Amino acid sequence: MSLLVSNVLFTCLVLLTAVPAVMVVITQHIVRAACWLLLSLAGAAGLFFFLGADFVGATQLLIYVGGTLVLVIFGVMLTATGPFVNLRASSGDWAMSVLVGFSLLAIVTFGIAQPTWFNPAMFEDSGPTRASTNRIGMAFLGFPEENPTPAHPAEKEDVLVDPPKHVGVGYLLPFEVISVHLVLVLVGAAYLARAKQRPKRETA
Amino acid sequence: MLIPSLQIYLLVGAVLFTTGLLCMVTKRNAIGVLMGVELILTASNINFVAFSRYGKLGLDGQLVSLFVIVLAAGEAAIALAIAMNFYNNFETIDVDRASNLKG
Amino acid sequence: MGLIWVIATLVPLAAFVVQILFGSVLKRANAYIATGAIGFSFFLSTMGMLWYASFKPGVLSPPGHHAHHEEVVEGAGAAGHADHSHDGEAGEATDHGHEDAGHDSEADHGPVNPVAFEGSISWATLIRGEDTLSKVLRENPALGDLIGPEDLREEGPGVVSVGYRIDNITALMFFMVTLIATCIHVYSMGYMDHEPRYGRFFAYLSLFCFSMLALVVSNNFFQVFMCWELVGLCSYFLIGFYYEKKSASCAANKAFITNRIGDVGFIVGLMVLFSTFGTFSFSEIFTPEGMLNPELAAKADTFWLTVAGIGIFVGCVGKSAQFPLHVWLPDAMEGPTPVSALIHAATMVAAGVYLIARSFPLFTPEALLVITYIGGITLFVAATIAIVATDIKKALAYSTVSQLGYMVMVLGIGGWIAGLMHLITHAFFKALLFLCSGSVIHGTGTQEMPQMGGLYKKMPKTALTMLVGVLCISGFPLTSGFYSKDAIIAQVLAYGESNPEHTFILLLPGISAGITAFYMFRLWFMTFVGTPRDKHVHDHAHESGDLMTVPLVILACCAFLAAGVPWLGLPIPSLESFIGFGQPAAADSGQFAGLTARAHELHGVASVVASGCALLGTVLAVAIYWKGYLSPSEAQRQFPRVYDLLINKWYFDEIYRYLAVRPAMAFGRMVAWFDKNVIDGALDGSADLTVRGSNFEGRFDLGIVDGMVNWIGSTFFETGVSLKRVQTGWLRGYVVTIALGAVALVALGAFLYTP
Amino acid sequence: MIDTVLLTLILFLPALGAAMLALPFFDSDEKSKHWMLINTIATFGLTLLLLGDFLELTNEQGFVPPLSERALATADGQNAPNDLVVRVPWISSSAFNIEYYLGVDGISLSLIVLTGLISVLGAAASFSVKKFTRGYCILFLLLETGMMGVFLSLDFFLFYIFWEVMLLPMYFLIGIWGGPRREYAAIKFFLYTLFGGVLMLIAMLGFYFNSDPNTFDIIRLQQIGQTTGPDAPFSPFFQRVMFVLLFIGFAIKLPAVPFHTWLPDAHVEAPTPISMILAGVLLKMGGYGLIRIAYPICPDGAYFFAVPVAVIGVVSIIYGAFAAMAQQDFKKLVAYSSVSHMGYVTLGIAVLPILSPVYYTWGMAGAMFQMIAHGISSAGMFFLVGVIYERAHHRDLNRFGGLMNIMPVYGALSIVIFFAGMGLPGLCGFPGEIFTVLAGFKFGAAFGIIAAFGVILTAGYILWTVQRVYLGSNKQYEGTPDITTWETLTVLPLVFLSILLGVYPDLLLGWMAPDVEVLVRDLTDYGRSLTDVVTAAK
Repeated sequence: MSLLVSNVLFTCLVLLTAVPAVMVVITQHIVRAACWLLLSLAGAAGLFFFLGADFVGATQLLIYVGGTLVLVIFGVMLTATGPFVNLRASSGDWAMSVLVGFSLLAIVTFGIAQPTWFNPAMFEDSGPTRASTNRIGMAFLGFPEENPTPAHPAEKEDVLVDPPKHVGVGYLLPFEVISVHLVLVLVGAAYLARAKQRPKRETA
Repeated sequence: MLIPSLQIYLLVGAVLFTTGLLCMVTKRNAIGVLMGVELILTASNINFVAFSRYGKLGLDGQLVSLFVIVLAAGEAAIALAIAMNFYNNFETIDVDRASNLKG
Repeated sequence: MGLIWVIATLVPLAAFVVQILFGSVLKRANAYIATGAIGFSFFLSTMGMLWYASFKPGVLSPPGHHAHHEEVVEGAGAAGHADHSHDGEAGEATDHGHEDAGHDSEADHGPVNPVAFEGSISWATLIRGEDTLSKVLRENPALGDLIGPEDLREEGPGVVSVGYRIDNITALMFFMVTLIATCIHVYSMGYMDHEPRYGRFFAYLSLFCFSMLALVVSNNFFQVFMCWELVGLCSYFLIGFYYEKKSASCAANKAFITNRIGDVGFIVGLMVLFSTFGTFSFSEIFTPEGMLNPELAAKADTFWLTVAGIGIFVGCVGKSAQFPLHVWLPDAMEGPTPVSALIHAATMVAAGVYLIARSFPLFTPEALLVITYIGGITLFVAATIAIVATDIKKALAYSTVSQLGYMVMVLGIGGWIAGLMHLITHAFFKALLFLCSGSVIHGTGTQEMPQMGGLYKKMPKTALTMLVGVLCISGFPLTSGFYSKDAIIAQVLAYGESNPEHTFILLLPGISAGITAFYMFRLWFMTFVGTPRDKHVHDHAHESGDLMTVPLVILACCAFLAAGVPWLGLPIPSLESFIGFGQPAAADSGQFAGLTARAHELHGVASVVASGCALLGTVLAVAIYWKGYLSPSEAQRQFPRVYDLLINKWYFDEIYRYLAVRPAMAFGRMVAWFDKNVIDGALDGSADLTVRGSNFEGRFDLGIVDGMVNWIGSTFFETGVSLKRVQTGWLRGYVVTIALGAVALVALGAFLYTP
Repeated sequence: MIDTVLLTLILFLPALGAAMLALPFFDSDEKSKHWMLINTIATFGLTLLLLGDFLELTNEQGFVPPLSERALATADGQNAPNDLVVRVPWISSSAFNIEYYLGVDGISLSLIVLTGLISVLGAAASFSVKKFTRGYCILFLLLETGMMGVFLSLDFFLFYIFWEVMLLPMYFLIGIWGGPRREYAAIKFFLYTLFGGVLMLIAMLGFYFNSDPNTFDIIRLQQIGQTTGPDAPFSPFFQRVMFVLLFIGFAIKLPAVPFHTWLPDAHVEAPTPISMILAGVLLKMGGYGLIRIAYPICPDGAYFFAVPVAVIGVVSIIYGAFAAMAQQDFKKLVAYSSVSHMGYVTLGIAVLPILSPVYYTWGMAGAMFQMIAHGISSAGMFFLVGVIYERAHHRDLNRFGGLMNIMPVYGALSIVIFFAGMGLPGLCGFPGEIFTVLAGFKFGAAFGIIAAFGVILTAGYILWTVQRVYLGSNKQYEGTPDITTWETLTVLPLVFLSILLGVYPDLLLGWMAPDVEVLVRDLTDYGRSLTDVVTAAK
């Protein structure tokens, strides 16, 4: 992939991520906002790919775009009745939030523009870490990469390595906890979302 | 033409974050707010992954972004469930009217 | 042998105790106990007197040998030390010592100093045992310089003792008191017969007898003072005997308080003696021959000696009813008449004179001059008031005051013998007169002379015995009063010769002798002769019973013969010689040197003067009150001012009321007011202030301290309340806020960040 | 009986009795009262026993060894047998040096016996109490322990504790069983005494921290105070300041004139037995404190302030007498007479610059005698007033009269007691008065003479009172019952003692005077060394 192609692609991806995000904010129609969000999240996934985080990008597409967003759209559909489709904030709110948002953006941008970021020693491009699921799984188990900064990571990919000697604290346990948590959350969400008799308004 | 670099990623993250924030603030619809949250989470994910590539974070950045994605899914599920309940109970989805718990 | 007198003194006390304790059982038998007791005392004192007189022939030497002796033989009392033993035995041992000494000095040198028996027991021991240092000093006075400066030397009375000292005037006084008291006890059994508090009366009499006798026998000033107060107490009880009557209780109070005023003087005298001499004992203060102990005199300056003398004299002024404290005695006539006779005529009031005689060497010339003037004023003032008195007892009371004035005055001019002689004779005839007046009162039921008259036929015994008394007091020849008054006038003449500057005061005895005769005869005439002025009283009148008349007769004899029988020329000592035997040297030395002898030479002139004055007064009385040549009411009209002055008793009572009594009461009220309002007021005020302060503090507490705490609390609360508004429930607002916070935080960091 | 037990028993028997009154056995008023009486009688018996023991201490010279000698012979923590000094460490941890330290000499012994006697009589007089009898009895017995403690203690701290212990029962006894204005009187009494107590506390701490080693031992403090010379631990200035504090503290109790106004109120409102205790014992604590503490520990202050103190004494005499003369209330009159009589005590104690032990002994012994005599006569007077108050239900002097005929026995007893109060020779009031006046004259002629004038005023108000109450005739109280046998028995010991002490004062002086003499000698020795210093300086 030539540099130009990659640059053009990158630019497209950036725009694909940023512009729909802005559109999510701007649009007043909640369904449209959901659609714009879909685009933005997909753009983000593209960026992940571009960064070489294939697994993350795939997960992003699968879970976010495929799962979460569908869920959101379901929610939109369930609630987007009549007046609630176009709930507008007052212009004062707008003014204030834009002010705050932009100042935040300005600050962050200012931070990003700090010269520290250009220190290549600190933030050199370590190349795309085409982490296969194997490696990620090993990382979860706490087996670090042999070479933290692989000069040629491609050579080593898809090779089952011997278990490294040093075993650090991996992410497996958090992952398990989160998984169980996720299951519970989903069960809870199912429970909450379960259709039930609307309780009578208690007067007095 | 943009050349991929850490700053661009971070900038995209910043834009996403800001839009997410604005989305949370300006949307009166509870689901709109939820969308803002998603945007913010995505912004952080972009940052994590970007730092995973640039810098010495290695795979850890990607792993954390995985967590975030999973948690975002759970959060979305719960939030939607709450939103549904809210809608069922108050017959509205306007977060401005969800002020029963104020002091 | 002194024990005789001690027992004789204590018998009435025992009688008193028995009567008080068993009075409710004994009832009227009290009288027998009291009379028996005093009778026994009288018996003992007679024995003692005889013994005293017999064992020393010098006492019995007839008068006339009154040559003045330069050489003074030291009497047995020379040792004169206080015996600190705690029982009577040691005292008796001393007596034996005296006895021997007495026999040793039996050499017939004419009058020598009296034998004195002494003994004492400690009454209050402050320094246990004798302080070694003072003992050494007492034995070796020369060591004083070695031991330390004078003012730091340890000396002073460590012991106050009570004791007896018997010398001739003690013996004489004792005899006189017991004799008269016995008569009066017997008389009282008749006079008080119908009284409800019959028993108690005799109990008081017994107590009085004890106190009086103890006063007479005492050997130191302190004991004299104690008895002084005790006789005053008895006097108080007996004056207030009819205490249901307001006048009686008032009179009793007046007597006691007036006496106490005198007693303050006495206390001052005691204080001076105490602090300058360090002793109260007669035998230490006076030398045996009757001078002030030169050792002690050297320690005291004249001023304090004069103060001591005048102080003690003020005590006498109170007790002997001298001007200006004489006002209580006439009021004291509220008491039963026997009391008036015993206490307020014969004994207690004479105690003042006795004390002056006793402490004669102590008096400085200045003090003696004061005594003379007080006595002179008293005798005249009282005599003048007696002229117009209509109450028979009050007339006698003023007469008593006047006669006491005689004694005091003559003592002041060195007439030691004359004063004491008059004391004895007066005691008898005044007791007689009072008892007679009592008999009259008993027979008639009234004291007012204008209601009497012509009682001679109704009560002849009373009238005759009283006539003896009147003759005696007026100083008619051959009576005892003649001798004593003659001695007084002689002394006055002798003194006047050498001290012409005091002539004025010396005229008064002569004038008053006339006045005395006048008012006494006036009294007798108004009572017994003439026509009855009050029919009812006259009809009611009757002669008293034997219980009363027998003592009258005895007393009449005694009164007549009290001065002895010098006119018979028998070799029996007269009263004068007996007393003269004990005359202190001080009365015959110094300014009085040779005065006694000179007085003797003037006896002839004096008797003429005295008799002349008395005769004049008598004639006047006869002319006015018997024959009626002159009308007393006419005299009243002639001299209204004088009459007013006299009938109001020279306005003494009024003066005292306005100058002393009322201011004292007012001051008392002022003090009470001060106490209640100023001191307590200040206190309550400060308490109030404290309360206010506390209130303020409370408010401070509430407002500031508590307020602070509350303020903090409420601030948090209100912050919470105001912050509650922050909690809007406006979800989007929160987000804005969070973002804003982040922005602000970064902005702050950027602001603070200094690379 | 060994002395430790005896002294402790005297001190705590009443308190023990009070504690036992809390038992359910004492359910009736009668039982409580009888128990109180039995208890006080037992205590009084013990004090008599103590007196006997004391007299047995007499050595071959015929003296009881002075207290200081006996106290110093008693080593810390171990007692010499039967020397009537008890000394046990109490709060000795971290060098506080507080001891349970009791002892008697002639001075305190006479007051202890007096306390015992007056307590018995007070208990006997309490039989008319109706309200909360059991509480009354408990407080009464506690009060007795407090009084005994004050007179027995030789440790200043202990002394102070008992001083305050006595205060509280008194407060309640006046405040609950008193007359109509009882609360005012009780609070006044309490505050006055507390104020004095605080001053005393300051002085106590002053002594404690200036002594080396720090001690509350009164005997030791006396010795320190009487040390002369430039390196004496208690400097003259210190002594003077402490003297003023102590004097005010004790003068309030005495009471001397500017501090006396609690007395009339307290007396008027207090019930009869409490008045008896108050006049008979409590006032003596002031005098005792002066004699035992203020004067021996601060002799320099005593010399320095002799004239002002004597002036206070004389003013008290005259002022009290005048105030008494103006009273309408019988009890108030007696109360003011107490002020007047206690003035003699102040005067007698004040006259130490005479520098002659012989003469000063007259003053001091006179003061002591006056305290005892006043304890007897004033207790009697208050009791007699109480007797008539119970019958007439008022105390207005002007409304009485003629009681002598109506109640002859009562009248006769009253006359004796009142005349004893008047200071008549032959009765107990006389010796103390005359001794102090004589010593006062030696000190300064004016003091003696003015004090002697008090004699007239005393006679004035007493006689006037006697006249208004007993003499004359009165129909109003015709048929009033005479004094009962019980009441007669109560007052008879006082009458008897009045006469006995008046007739033969040596009876009391016999055991009291030697110790007074020792004290006086110490003080005059100190004074002489002062004058030596002065003359040397010249």
